[in-house]
Amino acid sequence: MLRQSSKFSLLSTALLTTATSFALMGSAYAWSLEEAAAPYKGVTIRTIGEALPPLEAMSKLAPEFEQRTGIKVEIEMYEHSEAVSKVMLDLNSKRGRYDFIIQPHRELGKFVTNGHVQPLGDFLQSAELRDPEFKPDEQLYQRLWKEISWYNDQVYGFPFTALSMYMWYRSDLLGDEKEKEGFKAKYGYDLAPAKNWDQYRDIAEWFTRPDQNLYGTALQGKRHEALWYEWLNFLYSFGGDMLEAKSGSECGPVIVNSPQAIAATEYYKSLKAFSPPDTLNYFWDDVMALMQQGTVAQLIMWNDATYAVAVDESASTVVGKMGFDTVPEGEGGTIAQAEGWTYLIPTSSKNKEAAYLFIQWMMDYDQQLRQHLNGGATARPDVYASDEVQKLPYSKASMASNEVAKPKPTLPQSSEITDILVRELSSYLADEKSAKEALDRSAEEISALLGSCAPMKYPVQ
Amino acid sequence: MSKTAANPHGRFLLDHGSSLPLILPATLLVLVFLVGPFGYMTYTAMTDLSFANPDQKGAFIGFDNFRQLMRNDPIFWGSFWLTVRFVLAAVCIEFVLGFAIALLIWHFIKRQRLLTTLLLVPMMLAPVAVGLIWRLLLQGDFGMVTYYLHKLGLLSKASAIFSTPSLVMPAIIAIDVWQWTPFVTLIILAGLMSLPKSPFEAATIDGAGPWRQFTDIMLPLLRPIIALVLLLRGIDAFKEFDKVFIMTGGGPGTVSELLSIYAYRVNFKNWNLGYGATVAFMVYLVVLILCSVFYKAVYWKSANIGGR
Amino acid sequence: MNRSYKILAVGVLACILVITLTPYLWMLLTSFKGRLDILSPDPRWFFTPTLDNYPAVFIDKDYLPLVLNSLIISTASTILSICIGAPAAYVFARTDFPGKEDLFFFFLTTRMAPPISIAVPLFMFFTLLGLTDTVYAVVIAHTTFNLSLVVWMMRGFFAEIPREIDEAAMMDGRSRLGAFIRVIIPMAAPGVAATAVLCFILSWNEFLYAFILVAFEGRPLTVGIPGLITPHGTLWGQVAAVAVVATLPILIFTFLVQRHLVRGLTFGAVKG
Amino acid sequence: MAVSFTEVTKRFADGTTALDGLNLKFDLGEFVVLLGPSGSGKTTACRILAGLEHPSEGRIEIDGRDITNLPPRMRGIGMVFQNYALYSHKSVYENIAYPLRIRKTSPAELDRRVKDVAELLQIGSYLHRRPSQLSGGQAQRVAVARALVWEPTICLMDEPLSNLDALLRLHMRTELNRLHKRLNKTFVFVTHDQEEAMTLASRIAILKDGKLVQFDDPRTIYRRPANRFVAEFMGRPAMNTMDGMVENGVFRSGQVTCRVQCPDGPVTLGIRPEQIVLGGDEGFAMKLDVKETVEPDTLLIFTNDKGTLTVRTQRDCDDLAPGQSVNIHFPPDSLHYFDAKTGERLR
Repeated sequence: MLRQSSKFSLLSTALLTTATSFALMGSAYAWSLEEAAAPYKGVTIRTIGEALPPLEAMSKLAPEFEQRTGIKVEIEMYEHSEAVSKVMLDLNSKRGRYDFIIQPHRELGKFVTNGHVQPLGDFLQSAELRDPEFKPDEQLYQRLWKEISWYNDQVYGFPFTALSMYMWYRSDLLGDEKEKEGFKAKYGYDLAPAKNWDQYRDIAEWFTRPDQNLYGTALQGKRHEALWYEWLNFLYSFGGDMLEAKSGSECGPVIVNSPQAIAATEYYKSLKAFSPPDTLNYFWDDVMALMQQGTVAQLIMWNDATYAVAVDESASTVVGKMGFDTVPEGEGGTIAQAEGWTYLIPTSSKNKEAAYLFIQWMMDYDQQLRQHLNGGATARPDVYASDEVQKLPYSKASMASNEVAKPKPTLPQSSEITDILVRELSSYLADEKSAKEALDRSAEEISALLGSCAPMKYPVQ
Repeated sequence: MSKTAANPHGRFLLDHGSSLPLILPATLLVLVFLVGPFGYMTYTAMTDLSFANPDQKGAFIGFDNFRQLMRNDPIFWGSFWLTVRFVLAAVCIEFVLGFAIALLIWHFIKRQRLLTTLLLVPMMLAPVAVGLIWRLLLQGDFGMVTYYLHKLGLLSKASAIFSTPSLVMPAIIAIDVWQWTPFVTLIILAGLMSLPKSPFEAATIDGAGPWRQFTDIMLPLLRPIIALVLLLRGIDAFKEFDKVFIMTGGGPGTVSELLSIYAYRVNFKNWNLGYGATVAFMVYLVVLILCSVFYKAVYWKSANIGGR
Repeated sequence: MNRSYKILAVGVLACILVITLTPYLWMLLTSFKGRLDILSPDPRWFFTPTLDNYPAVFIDKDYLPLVLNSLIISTASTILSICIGAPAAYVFARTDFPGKEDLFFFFLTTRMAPPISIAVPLFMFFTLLGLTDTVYAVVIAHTTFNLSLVVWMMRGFFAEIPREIDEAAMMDGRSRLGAFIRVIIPMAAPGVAATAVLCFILSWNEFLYAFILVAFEGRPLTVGIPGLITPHGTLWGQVAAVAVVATLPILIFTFLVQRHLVRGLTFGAVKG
Repeated sequence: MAVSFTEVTKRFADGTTALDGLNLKFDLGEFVVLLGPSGSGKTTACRILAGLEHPSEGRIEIDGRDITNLPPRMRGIGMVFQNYALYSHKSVYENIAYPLRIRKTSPAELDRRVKDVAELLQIGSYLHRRPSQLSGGQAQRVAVARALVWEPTICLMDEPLSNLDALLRLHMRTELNRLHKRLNKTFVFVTHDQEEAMTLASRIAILKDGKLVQFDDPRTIYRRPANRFVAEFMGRPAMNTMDGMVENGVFRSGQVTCRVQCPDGPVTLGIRPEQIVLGGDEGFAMKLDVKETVEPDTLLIFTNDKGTLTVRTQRDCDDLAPGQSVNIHFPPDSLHYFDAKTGERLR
């Protein structure tokens, strides 16, 4: 925890200075979007992102922006990895097709170190462009913003979605009197949403009843990034990490094979026994479907996917029967794995200012609220605090989770690190090797990949 | 017979001058848009180019990548041998099954058009769609095929295909067999239909029973067709990507990490393009050598296309 | 005796046909199911059909233009492949020149490299030429990669036409090119049709090059399919709807030229 | 010691009837030629004997043993196919050896037999070649060698010479004749060429529309054709036939007039071109239409409103020119009489 706080102090000092300067300028004269956008009237800006509800919401909002500014926004929607590949190809060909992009923050290091994206400092200080009402250093979850959109203490964008994972559980099952009775008789304490991992496993065991087509939990065990995302929750919570570094953009010793990490990984696999038989074939899609079908009692899942399970009756059989809470507590405390998609402006963009104006406008409370209510995940606490959002059954858990979100590497090699871990974790789940072997191997490869800045803290004998 | 005797008009009909404009566009297209990128790839293979790592801007490093690949990349070689085993298993099963079905149709069915058209369906579907269909069918909880496998007791209730490492490759092979056996059937069937009758009658008269006619007459006569089918299927199976990627992503662990999936990760996940090009080059080289040996040895000698 | 064998054989073939077609049938059914029916643990063969998936993907998600894009790309690359490949095939079928078989083999080898591993070099190359994000890029790519197929198939078809036909046409006063276009091509029409259909199908089904080389607004149906697999759940019903629409033209074409297609696929190794 | 077809009928799936109650019996050791125009059923008869086709009705016997349902390999019959049907993927040696290999002949015996038959057919020097490297005549010999090598009792030949050029055909014909004399096996030879039939056969079976029309030695067939069909089918040029009326012992048909020895009424008269006599006082006059020289003979074609009359003569015809009127005489001994309606021979 010491490491965390020291980083925080550094960031907040930097922020404080910028904030004051913004405030000074903001009071100078009245700013309006129409005026600021006047020079760019008639321009068309193009962006790309993952085909998900928040992006669809954005495409519904864009005409409004066009009406006010005369700037047309074209939105390209692709599948997750397609969106990433398309951007990589475009940035490296330097064609400048996209005026701004929406990308997972993990990619940031690649973009920044190769000079593909524009720092936003100039825009934030520009009197013409900067909306004085827009105060990211006050209005956003600071930790999430730093995690998602900053690199090497420079700001490159704002969160498009600030995602975290938390615990989903069936409140109807956990609240059932008969279940409570039986559970207490067996485990000696009251059945309630899990507070720690032992309880989590007990509950999983208790509800695993294949004959009733009910399982305690479900792992996203397919060889897919989803596996890594889910595992990170366990890793962090058990007090482990991948690199010993202060921020995502920093390199540091490899600690992915620490005793904590091994314990987390072994615990993670132990849940396989309480998961449906096909659990090694699941990624986010399948666990969603299982939850919607009411086959699973509890699992760790994304906050932005909650809507389709907890609210959408056309897709879910468990509307009204769901409860949400932060990831159970472990040795490392209560920590959630945070992920986000971020707005970025490529250096090859031909309409950077117009793009900035649009992004800034999208970050407004009104737009954020509408996006959030359509299945997004805002980075603005004030949006979470609104009545409409509070009505959603999962808002509390989401907010709590956002508060404890933890960064992860955004180095240029981050996707390769992910790839190594996905492969090795999947090997472990498939009984090809032990947890230690898998993590040792990962550590070796990651250390070799990152070079001298990343020695192995737990060398393999 | 000498070549001139077999082809008395060859030179008269199209001399070099008049054939050039006919063949030029194709050659140019291939040279520019295939040899071009291929040359680029070959060059890239000798650089350290990476889209991810800012320190690797594409410096020329000679054969370092090749050395790394040959000596120090167990995952590549694991994928390589897995792919070889996959190709052998899938193509052999497809061949035997496809041949048997072709014989059945040839022997018993007179009106084949509708039947053969319907058989074409699986191979005409987009690979992306095939992968998704089978992912849906074999999903452990709501997959239709899984349900019946469980019902029939062919699969333990407590397991599912893609979560059981030992079943993953057999399932992938089975799906490949599902998709491509009809292709083998149709081509072999076309071969059977075009077989002359008289050698079989001669063999009947000579006293050969059905089995000896099959081994002594039919198989040798179908040799060019068989070679063709094996060649085409072999190449395609070697390139298999979409289905497996969508269904398993190469896992669990590395049990289904075929070469193309490995190549995908190097290129599109790690953006390690220099090394990716090296992998591509090696794969191309292996396939090329196998094919030319096969092609020269078996196919070309027996099926003298166009050389009449 | 013979009769019972026949019944047995027909039975076996019927089973094979059922196995072959069931997945497609299931996809068809899925496209008319709601999400709860799709995810039901026991397979639902009978259910209340819904037409929602089709408008949901083609209207709401605006996938309708993708059908048109697919058509444009496939048609253009097919026409180009035939126009460029057929003359080359004709030369291979009719002349002998040193290195002919090597050149022919070279055309064939262009199919051998796994697309996934040459996709990036191809992209970089097209960027160099300034062609990326245009329809031309993918049309050229598909044409190049289908060319070997055209040359291979058409060579077989042309070889079946007696040389005397060429000679007769030339005696009638046609030039060589004229003889090829006016006489030989029409005679090989079924073969041309089969080859064209195969090119069309390959281009229509192709994913990777289309994904990499074409801009968003020009992307074909195959590239649109993965967009329906989201962290908020795979939209199986819509995936199935797209797959059904994507396979319809293929099935129709296949049926029309089925006989020649099979013969064409054997690349002239089968005569008649 | 005989082969017999009894009431053999063959109907194909498409409805055509290839054989229609065929009855035929011949002795072993004969050289039987099945002759007929295309579609007459001769090939079908041959294939039924071989066992390649199964008769719809009727019975086939060899030596009184019913072989109708016997598979081909149990019949002891060898066969030469029209297109030779050599195994293109085997060498000449292996082609010839194949029937022996099937019969599990010992290697030494096999080699001896192949070499013997190859020598007999003068193909000993080609044994290592592939069928595609052989000329038509050589391939033909290989096919015959393969059919004979295992010494079947009967050797069937289905138009074996029709794919050879004219000169080679004559040569092979002689060879086959010699072979038959030497081996003393039963040869059943199918052809549509009457000249081949005449030169090879000990007996010719003429088929028409799936039925046996006549089965006799070549001389009888030539001299006493059983009906008008046989008469017109055999001989080059074909026999002249004319429909006419006999009144008071005189036959008339257009300008043709001659004395005949048959009752009054309609009759079809036939006479072979080579037996017509030119000049003299008897007979009648006709106008010469075309003159063709086929050294040493000359063909004269006369035309009138009822048809044409062909004459083959050895006499010097330089004095004759088209348009000229020539006197023609039919010697009474050379005349054939056929029923005007049925075409059957009258005497």
